[in-house]
Amino acid sequence: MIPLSHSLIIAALLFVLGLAVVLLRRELLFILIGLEVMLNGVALTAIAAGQYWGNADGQVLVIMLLTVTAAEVVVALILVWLAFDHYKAVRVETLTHLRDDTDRSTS
Amino acid sequence: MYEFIFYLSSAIAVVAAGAILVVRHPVHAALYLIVSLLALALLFFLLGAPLLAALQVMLYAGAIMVLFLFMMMVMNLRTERNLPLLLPGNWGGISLLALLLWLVLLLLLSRSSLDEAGSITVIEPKEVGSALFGPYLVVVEAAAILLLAALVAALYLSRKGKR
Amino acid sequence: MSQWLWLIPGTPLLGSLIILFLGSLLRRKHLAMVACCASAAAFLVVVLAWLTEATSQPLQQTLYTWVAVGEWRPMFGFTLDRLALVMVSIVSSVGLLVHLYSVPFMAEEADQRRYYFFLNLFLAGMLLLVLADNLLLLYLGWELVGLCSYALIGFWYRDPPCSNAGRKAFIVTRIGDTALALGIFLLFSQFHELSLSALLTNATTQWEKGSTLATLATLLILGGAVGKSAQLPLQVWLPDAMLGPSPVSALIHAATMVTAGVYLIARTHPLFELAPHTQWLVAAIGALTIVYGASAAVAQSDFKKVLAYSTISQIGYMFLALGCGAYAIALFHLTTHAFFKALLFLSAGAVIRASGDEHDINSLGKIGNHPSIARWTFLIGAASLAGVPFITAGFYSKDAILVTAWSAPTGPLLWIFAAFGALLTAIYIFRVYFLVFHGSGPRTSTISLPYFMSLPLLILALLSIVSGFIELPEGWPGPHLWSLWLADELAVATFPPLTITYTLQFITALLPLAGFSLALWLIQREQAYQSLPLANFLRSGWGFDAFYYAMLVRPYLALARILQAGESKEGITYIVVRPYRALARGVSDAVETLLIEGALTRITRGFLAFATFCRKGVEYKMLEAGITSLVAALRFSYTILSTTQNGFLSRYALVISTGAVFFLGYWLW
Amino acid sequence: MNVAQWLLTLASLGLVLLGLVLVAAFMIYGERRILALLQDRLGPNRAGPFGLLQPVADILKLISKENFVPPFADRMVYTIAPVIVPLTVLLSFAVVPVSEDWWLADLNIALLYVLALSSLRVYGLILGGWSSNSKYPLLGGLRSAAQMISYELPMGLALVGVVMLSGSFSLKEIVAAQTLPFIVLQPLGFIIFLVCGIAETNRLPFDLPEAENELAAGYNTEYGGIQFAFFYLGEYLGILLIAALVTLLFLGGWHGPWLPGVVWFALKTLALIFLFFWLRTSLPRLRYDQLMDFGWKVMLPAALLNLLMTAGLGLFWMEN
Repeated sequence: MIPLSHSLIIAALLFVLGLAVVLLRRELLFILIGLEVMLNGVALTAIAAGQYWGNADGQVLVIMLLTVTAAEVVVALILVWLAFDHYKAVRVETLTHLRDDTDRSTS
Repeated sequence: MYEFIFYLSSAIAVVAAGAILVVRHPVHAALYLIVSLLALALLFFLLGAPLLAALQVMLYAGAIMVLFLFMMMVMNLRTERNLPLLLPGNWGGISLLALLLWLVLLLLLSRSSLDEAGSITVIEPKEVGSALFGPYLVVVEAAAILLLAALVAALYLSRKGKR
Repeated sequence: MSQWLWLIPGTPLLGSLIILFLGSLLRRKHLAMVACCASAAAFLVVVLAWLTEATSQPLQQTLYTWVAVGEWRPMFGFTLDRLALVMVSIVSSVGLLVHLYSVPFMAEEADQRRYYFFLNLFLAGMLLLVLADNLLLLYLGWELVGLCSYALIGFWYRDPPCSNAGRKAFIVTRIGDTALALGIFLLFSQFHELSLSALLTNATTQWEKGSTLATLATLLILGGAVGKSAQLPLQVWLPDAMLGPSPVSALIHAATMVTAGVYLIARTHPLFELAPHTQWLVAAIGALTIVYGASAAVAQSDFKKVLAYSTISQIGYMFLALGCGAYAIALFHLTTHAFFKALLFLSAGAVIRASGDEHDINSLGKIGNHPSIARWTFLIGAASLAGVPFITAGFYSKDAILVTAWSAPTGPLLWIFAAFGALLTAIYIFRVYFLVFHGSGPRTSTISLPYFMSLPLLILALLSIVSGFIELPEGWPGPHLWSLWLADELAVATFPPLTITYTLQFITALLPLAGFSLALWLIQREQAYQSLPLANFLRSGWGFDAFYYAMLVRPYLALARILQAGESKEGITYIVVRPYRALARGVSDAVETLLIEGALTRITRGFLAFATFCRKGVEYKMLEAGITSLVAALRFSYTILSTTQNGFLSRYALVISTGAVFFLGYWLW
Repeated sequence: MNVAQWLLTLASLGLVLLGLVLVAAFMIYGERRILALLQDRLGPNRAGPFGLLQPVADILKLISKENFVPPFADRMVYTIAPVIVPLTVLLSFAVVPVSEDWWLADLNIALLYVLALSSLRVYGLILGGWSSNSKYPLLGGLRSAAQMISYELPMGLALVGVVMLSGSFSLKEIVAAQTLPFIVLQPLGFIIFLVCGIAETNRLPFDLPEAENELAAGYNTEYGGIQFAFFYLGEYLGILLIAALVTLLFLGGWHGPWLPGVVWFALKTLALIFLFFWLRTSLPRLRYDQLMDFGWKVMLPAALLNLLMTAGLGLFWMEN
């Protein structure tokens, strides 16, 4: 059978890879996908741990995770779409509109 | 056989997740994510969570990722310029990730109690259901409210022109 | 009976929900009908409670555990003891009458669904507040009524003053609500319990009299009560709240919500008895507010504002009674006041509506075309408010307060305030009555009120008279039903010796008559004294609004402006240079004027040169350098700090993850 | 398991696959003949007796055509997409029992498995549409995505009623529980499931993704040869699957008097397939907004109502 630590290592790898996508890629859609990968890592952790202890709590947690993901994805996708519509770009470098412009106030 | 399928599908899941890091087109990234999800669903099944395996495919791959693809098709994105990942600006992130991975592996490998291989107990959908509508009822309600809120937010945000 | 308690707040809530969700399917008429039926159902349940065992023992109902946090499980539970029964009866009866009155009154309005939704929701919230058996639930009701009050004051929100008035009410009462919330937190942190009965028992056994914690807790609760009940110094919102519809003013801003503070203090009175200083403060606030409200009411020209200031002043009486430990009497005055003040507001609403939304009392008199029922009911209400002896309810309740105030610490002083207030009360209310109903306008009595408007007026008029007879003054033969009935739950008031009591009662009985004649004398000279500076001062509510504007709003705006000027040189100029320049100019001018006429011209010249040097040199050289370096330092730190706010999503994610990894590492070690 | 058992399993799997493909091929022939019959014409009757060899001719034609990938297409995805559709459907058949004794796998979450795979099928259409990198296929793909999401939900909800009545996700146990066919107990659920099933297979009147007269051929405009055959195969296998599922879930599966179970199962399934063809000749296509409105505003509330009624009645029945 599979030791718990192996499942957890796989989950950790998924999480780190997802985080890598979030941190290293610059497109909003990629960042969202990276978030999904991270969530999957978390889900695997929960399932593995839940099965290890032999109760349904881990699965309940993952069901909640699915719900939250669904809600998050819907809203995030619309926001990405609106950003795309407005700025004609989905790269995060171009979406720094909220940044306070250093040069403006020094004049 | 069981171990072989487990490690094979976990390898697929991890490799597909890694592929997301390097592919150029968002649609390809989404496809790799779907592959990763399906492999993960198999892992869930093998770990004794058949309900979650089915839900993972149905909800995640079947609904959430379809939404992703749908939006990508609506936006009709062009292929992005593929920046090299090893930019100077990325060194902070890469070192942080390495540190994180090191810490986690350190944690996992230092606990010998986690290495015991117990037998897999299959937890039936029925048990999950009674846990959901028993002790976790409040969480279900909260999730319902969250979904409602997301619905309202989506409706509001997608009302173009009227805002 | 006790398993039906939830129906009391439940039926108005159900009504409001029906109006909210199914309102679009209903016609206007039916909206009003649903709202009226809901409030009538609540009233019926209260009547049933009177008929069954509720009068003999407290009823208790626990619906379910509201939230469960560890050991602490606040229940969604109701308690109906006598104190609550009194409040519930007032709220549901006046609520029902106001609902009925609203039917013709609001018939022409466009947005009836919103109106009836909030009116029903208010009723539910108020009943919840009164019935709550723990402070958390009470706070829920407290906030609910605040919300409804805000929404209904700003009912005509397209009119900027109305929506501003709503906002003002919301913000000002929020100050009090925050204090109350802090008080609840304090009590919880001490006893880990919010259930009222357990809390009060714990407090009386664990805290000693006059302890700091008790004083602090009661002060915070008092803060909440002061905000909600529009007492000094948080009274500024109530006069503005009169921009809402008249039935709303009658229900929320006269009869029920504003007395929630009184109810709160009466409910938690064991705490207040542990803190004599706070209790004295309650009385002092009450006494001051009596005079404040009454004096401001004398000079008002807006019909409803007179009544608003009058409400402030009358609630002052209740606070005075609470502060003197006469809780039952405070509640007695609350009851009579609910009836006659609601009556006054509803009559005033009828008059205002009949005259085409005219609020100015002078113009109202000139129009002179008023419904005759409204005139008589207003007169009855006015008599009751003024406390015309023997025949009105207001006399009995106010008299009891005045008498019991005498025996409190610093009693005579409080009594003087209260008596002066009583005199002013008679003056302002009869002044209004004469100006409006005996003005110079042509008198035709053709206007008749719809049945639904006249019936509540008549019922309230009846109640304004007879509700006083259940508790005759101390030392008189006759029933003392009220205080005896409430004696189990609320401490019995102390009265001064009989001789003094009789004297005081005599004076109290004379005051309204004196006020009546003074009012007659005054309205002859209305023009003359209304132009006095004193009258202006009083009319502006003792200038509280201007004071708060200058003390709070303007500094806040100025601060905002300075911050807006930001890190630029102009901003620094605004903060540093201008005051310095003014100071330097002042110093040099002073030096000049002091020395220029002296004989020591040379020294003068020296000083002058020095002064000029101060002005020119320091200002333009040293100060310039100082400011420049200050600006540079600010800009430098700004540049450094602003890199953390570069709007770059990945960077934010990196920082967050770094923090997470750091904590993970820390935890591993 | 020894080698012989492995071989046996593989052989039976191969047999089932071949059988399914043949059934699909003859469904195409059957549809053409029935359509012709209903439209008062002859239909294909040249190849073999009664034209029975027509499917063979069709298959040979499609295989022998050139497998052309347009230069502007996304090559990898374009090649994978057509395979997805028949693959997911074929995989679903693994848990479909034909009679009490004839079944491949009895999974205790069979119903969830079928639903999961059917929700994956849409990827074939979406990706085929997208990877063609051309206007009409993209629109077809978009439509199929929206349609799938809209109709999957009421479909799943309609099944919950069946699951509640039988207390199991296993198809065998569901059939075993039907002493009375569930169509009697769940008429609303039956209708919802059937309508959504038609929508899931993109048949008329719900064939918006491939609406010929608006979108050329929708998602498979660019496809030809064997890849087109895959899409086609997937569509007809889908019809077969839905018909089999309806039979199992609502019509009592292999239950029936006198005849052996397999025959009953086949008869019921064939009748449902005939219904599919019949609908195609009779109904006009919906407009796109009507389709979405119908899915969200009629089917979903109806499915929820069905769920609520089933739960309420079940509770009532259990307590008494």
